[in-house]
Amino acid sequence: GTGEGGKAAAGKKFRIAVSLPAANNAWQAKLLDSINAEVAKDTTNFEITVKNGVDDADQLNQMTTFKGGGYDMIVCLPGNGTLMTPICQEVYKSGTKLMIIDRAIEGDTYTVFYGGDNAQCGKNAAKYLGDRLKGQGQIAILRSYVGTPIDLQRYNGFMDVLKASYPGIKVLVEGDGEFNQQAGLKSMSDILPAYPHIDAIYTQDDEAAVGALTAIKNANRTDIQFITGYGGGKTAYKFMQDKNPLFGASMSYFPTMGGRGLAMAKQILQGKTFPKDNIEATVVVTQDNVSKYLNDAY
Amino acid sequence: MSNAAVLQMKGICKSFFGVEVLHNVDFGVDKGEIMGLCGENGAGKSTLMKILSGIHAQDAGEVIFKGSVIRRNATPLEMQRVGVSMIHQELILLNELTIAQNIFLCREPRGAAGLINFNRMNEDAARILSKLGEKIDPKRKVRDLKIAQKQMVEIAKAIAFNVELLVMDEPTSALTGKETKILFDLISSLSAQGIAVVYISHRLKEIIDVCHKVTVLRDGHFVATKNVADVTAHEIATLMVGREVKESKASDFPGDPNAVVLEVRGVSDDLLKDVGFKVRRGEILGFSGLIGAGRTELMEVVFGIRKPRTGSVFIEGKPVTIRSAIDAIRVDLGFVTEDRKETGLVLCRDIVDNANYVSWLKNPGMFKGAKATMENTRRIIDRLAIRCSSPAQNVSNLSGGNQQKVALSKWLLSGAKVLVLDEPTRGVDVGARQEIYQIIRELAAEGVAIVIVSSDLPEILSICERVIVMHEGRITGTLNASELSEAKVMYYATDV
Amino acid sequence: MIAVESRAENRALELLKGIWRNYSVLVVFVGIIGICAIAAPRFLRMDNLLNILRNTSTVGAIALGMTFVIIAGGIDLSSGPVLATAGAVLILLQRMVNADGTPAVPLALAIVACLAVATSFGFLNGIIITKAKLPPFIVTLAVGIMARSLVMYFMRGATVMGNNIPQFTRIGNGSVFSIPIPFLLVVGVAIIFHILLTRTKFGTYVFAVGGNENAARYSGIKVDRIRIATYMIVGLCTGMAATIEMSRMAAVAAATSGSQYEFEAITAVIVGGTSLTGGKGRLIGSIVGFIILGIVNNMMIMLNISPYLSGCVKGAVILFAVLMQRRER
Amino acid sequence: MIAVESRAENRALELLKGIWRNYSVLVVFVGIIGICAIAAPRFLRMDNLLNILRNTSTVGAIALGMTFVIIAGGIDLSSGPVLATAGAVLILLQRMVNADGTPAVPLALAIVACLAVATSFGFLNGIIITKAKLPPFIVTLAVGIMARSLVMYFMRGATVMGNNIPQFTRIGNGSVFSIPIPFLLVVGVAIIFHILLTRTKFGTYVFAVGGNENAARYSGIKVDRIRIATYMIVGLCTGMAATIEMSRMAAVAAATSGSQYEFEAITAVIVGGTSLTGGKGRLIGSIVGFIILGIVNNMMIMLNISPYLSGCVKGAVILFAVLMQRRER
Ligand SMILES: Nc1ncnc2c1ncn2[C@@H]1O[C@H](COP(=O)(O)OP(=O)(O)OP(=O)(O)O)[C@@H](O)[C@H]1O
Ligand SMILES: Nc1ncnc2c1ncn2[C@@H]1O[C@H](COP(=O)(O)OP(=O)(O)OP(=O)(O)O)[C@@H](O)[C@H]1O
Ligand SMILES: [Mg+2]
Ligand SMILES: [Mg+2]
Repeated sequence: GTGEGGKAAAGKKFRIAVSLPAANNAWQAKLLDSINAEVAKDTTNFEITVKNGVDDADQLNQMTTFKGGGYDMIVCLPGNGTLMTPICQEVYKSGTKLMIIDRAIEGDTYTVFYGGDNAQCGKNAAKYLGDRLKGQGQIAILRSYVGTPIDLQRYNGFMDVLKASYPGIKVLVEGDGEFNQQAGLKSMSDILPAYPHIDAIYTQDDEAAVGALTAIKNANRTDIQFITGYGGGKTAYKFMQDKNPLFGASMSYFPTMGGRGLAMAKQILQGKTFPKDNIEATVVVTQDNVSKYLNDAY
Repeated sequence: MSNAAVLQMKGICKSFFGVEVLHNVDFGVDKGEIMGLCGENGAGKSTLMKILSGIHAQDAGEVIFKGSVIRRNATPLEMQRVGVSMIHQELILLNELTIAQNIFLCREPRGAAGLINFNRMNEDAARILSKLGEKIDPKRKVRDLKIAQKQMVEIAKAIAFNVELLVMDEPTSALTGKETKILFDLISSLSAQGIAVVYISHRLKEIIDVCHKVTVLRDGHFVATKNVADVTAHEIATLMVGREVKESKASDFPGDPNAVVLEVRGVSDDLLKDVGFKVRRGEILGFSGLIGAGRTELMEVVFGIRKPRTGSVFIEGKPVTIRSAIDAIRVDLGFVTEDRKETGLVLCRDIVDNANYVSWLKNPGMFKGAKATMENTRRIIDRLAIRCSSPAQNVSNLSGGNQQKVALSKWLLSGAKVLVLDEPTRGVDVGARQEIYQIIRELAAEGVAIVIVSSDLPEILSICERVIVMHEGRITGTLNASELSEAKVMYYATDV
Repeated sequence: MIAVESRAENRALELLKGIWRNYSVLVVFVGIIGICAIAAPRFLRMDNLLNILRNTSTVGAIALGMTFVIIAGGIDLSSGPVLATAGAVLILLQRMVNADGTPAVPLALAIVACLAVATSFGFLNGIIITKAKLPPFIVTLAVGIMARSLVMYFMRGATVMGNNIPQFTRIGNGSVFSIPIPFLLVVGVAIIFHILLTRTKFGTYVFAVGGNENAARYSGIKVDRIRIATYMIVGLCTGMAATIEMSRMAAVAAATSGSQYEFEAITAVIVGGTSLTGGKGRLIGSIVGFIILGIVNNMMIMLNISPYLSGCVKGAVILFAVLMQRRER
Repeated sequence: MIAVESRAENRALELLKGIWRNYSVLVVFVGIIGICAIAAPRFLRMDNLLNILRNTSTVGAIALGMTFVIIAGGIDLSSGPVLATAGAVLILLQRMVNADGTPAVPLALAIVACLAVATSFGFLNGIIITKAKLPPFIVTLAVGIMARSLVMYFMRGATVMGNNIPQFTRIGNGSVFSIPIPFLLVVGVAIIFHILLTRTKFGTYVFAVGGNENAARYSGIKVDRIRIATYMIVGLCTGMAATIEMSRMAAVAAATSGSQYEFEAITAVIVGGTSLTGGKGRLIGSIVGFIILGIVNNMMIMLNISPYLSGCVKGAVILFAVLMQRRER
């Protein structure tokens, strides 16, 4: 609206509050960096508060604090979309503009959504794996904090396509990569002796994939053809740049969406219009196209 | 047995971890009777009474109370309900609760809405305490009490309710003459009301003074029950130990009066007022006084556990600074504390460890030296006749007297030049006590200066060559063995 | 003259010391509030203060029960997972609807079920600890791991939305005379518990059991029953916390609901001056303790402290608060 | 005749009881291995067993040090964050290169720095606990929160790659005579520690301090120094764990490295029969303890147990192992 443009002209700043979950892994840390970089770009027209919640309840508390804080827009990356739904509804109904980043909430009580598509990336991964294995083979899966919403989206997307299109591929075992290298390493090193023949491995996180690769290298296994990652980790991308045949592909899910989302939020306040739902394109990053995405990596 | 029997225990057997500590013991008490129970440390007195009060279950035998057989697994509360009350050897008060709460634990008076009636409870507690000659505020936490006051609370707790049989397991070991007298008057009046009392003590004079009969145990076996009128303390001791026990009286210090090893000058703090004393090579110096006179506090100052406002310590004429126990150990001081459970022993460790802590500290090197350690331990077990299944036995499983010997052994093995013994025979049986006295005399003969703090006057009389009497933080008199008598000590102790 | 004066001085000093000994936690509390008010003027706004009280209610409820357990010489590391389990039961019952869309299970019944489940976990903890004579630390840790695993298994790890009806969400989000309902609930329970702890036999026995188990046993106290009861109390409180938490979110996350709450609660209790060695403690301390923790979290936002550094501030405040506590003796 | 026989029987029984009392943890251990071998035949393969040993080395190293702290009556909840902090120092030093690409800091020096940082944290814990007389639970919890926060702040929460050179990665990934190097390191340290605990004066004092602090003090033992030393030992062990962990990945994750390791280590120590009340414990127990935990994790995969249910199994095994332990007395 025009009114808001006038507000900026009158020397008043737009106030934005950003609520994030705990920055307890590399992806979240890079997201925070990209948001802070966007915050620094324009401090004359915008006053932006960025907060990480310790856990779901803490993020809820934060959102409650923000709700009464007189902000022009609240940007929320819900640690758990379902849990944040009621407070998001309240914020939306109170008239404050609400942008949801990355993880969807239930229903449509938000102004605009900007995010990736975890389920689609999982589907992409299933397609990539299935095609490379020609529909036949045995695989292992490293999940990402079993039971959390992201894990379920990435896992269910993958399994849906796998079951529907590649019935010849058997899932031998599932471990937990916990979004970090150590867990990926330990989990995979437990899996390898138990399963003498594995054709490929689907991991739901690049860091965990890197750990898994170390385990495979240590075990001198030759049966494993390739592993796929997820996200956009620097180390994983390095493997692909170096043409390491073991690292097949990584499903893009870039933390830079944080900065891009905030940029969109600013433009909305300045009067630009966007569709309600904005989904970043999903890419299967491989040795061939990895050079294009190095700046998004974390 | 007479039909007045309140309690009969028949053929009681009890073992701990395969070791039999009670063997077919018979024991009985009549209505209104005061029954002494004697025996060496570890003879099984406490164990027998714990079976009676529902803390342990006997392996065999039966307990008949007021004519009915008590079931084997009766709980302490059930036994309290039928009228058995026990004062335990180790104080079992709750430090964070008030005196009144402790006295009425489990039997709190209820008021409105089922809540505790604190007013009544405090009033009742104050009344019971005043019967015992104590004027402490029942709302105070037990934590802040001195050990003798705690003992009085423990007694109050046992007599607060209608009892028909009261067991007192060494109630006077932490008391001085004044409180002991009050307690004895109380016991007599209870007896006159028809209440039976079992009185356990290592102070045989007390048994003679207060009891009607005495039962003697030895090594878990019943030895005899005698009318007190028919025996002397000496005879009881002989029954307990199974051989003659010799008692003796000290004489004046025969050594060099100028060979002062330890001198303490001008110690003052909140309680102590300009206290000083000297002790010479080979001398046995006693400290007497009433509870709270400040004797323990003075020794803690000397040993570096407590910081005084003023005061200085000299070892062989040279001033030394003692800021912690290790400083004291370095100048060859030793300190057997009055509370072995709290400050003397690490109960969950074995005899070897407890006996060697100080000597390890004194010797150089990082390793313990398994062989030398073991030899030392065996030697000290033999020398002090510590009754144990092996040197690797946990100290917590030893009887009180044997624990006391272990606490002493730590300092004997370390070769102290001055040894401070605070209540060295608390809870120690007559036989062992004479053994400890003998050891003390031997140490003195070897040139060790000995300082004994004791509330047991006969003990002071029988071993000390010189006695310093304290009253409320001040030294009120010094007496040589030749001029020593109970009356004189009491005169200075009460400072009339 | 001089002697008299110095005596009067002494008496004043003694009085001050007495106040400090009994109310040091309150003094620290007022101090922290003062510092906050100066550092961030918006801190003292009524809505902010009420917000803090609402936010701390869940951990606060657990801390109340935890006080009993800790005074009795125990500890409960299973509260977080138990909260998730009891919460899951509540949500699953509460979301069941009849064909006509009305709730199939009355809300009250669902809440009672939630409380019962949580209390049963407390009972389970207590039974294992007392009957198998195992250390509470490890038993409650293991039971917690198992509870979390069970709720994950039955809910396939998912986050489940409840029936978002006003009667339900009002419990956690509503206010009475602008005081948050959850805080009122916690205060109500705290008053009852305070009476229970200080005025009843049971309370005395809790102190006795934690102070000296043997002494308690010799005095005829049924030590095991008291222990079990304290674990059931913290279970009940966790059930209450679950009700509040679920009602605020109208949803339960199998994997994350209540995670780390046990540590927050234990920290609150210790900050409040109750000793982990058992035998002593004060309920009022725990209340102040959890509010202090809530203030710390709130101040991170108020002062816009880097999220990475918030742990530093929190750790420092905890240490400071406990340090002030200990000075009492 | 009969009496003699029954005596001989008794003696045999006593002997068995003696074995059980002293080696129950080993019996439980062999039992668990037997069950595993039957349930999953591949479990007993050499590569799997060696893998378990390698994977448990990190937590194992911490558990060794934790045994000292717990015997002395303390606890350390800061190990995980301290591992991350020390690991970060190691990686940051180790990745510095000269203009010509050679490492700027010798590897040995980087490792020494890592050990020193971890030991300093132990020293810090010990100093606060002894000098301010605060409870170890809360002090180490707070120090842990602060350490994690610091490493997050300085590394901006990111995962940082080290210099992936063979000398470095060999520490965590290499083998000697096919025994994993990290396990050899842990065993080496365990042997030294066993001697330290059972044959030296220091070891005895650790037991004394945990058993009765006052008596230890009255015996001339410098209680505070012993306490501090135990915290420094667990710090040193955490530094060793950090070296192993960093070397396995040649990378450190500020947010997740070492997370929850303190609980794994404490659990291992308790499963190994050391009591949280202090004054007693055995190092060999802790070793068996951490290997049991490693086996449990391994068996989840071997038996392909639903990841949701793995917590149930783990909790049950912990309870079972501790239960067997306690039966000893
Ligand atoms: N709980 C226990 N576990 C193992 N052994 C015990 C236990 N209680 C007592 N004993 C042993 O039983 C024996 C008898 O002990 P008890 O305490 O009855 O002796 P006592 O006659 O009261 O000695 P004292 O005069 O020293 O108090 C001792 O050898 C003691 O070591
Ligand atoms: N009037 C008092 N009020 C409070 N505490 C006291 C008082 N007198 C002594 N105390 C404390 O009680 C403790 C033990 O008393 P103290 O050492 O003075 O007595 P004692 O002569 O050794 O007698 P006993 O050891 O038989 O009680 C000391 O630590 C001292 O600080
Ligand atoms: Mg006894
Ligand atoms: Mg004394």
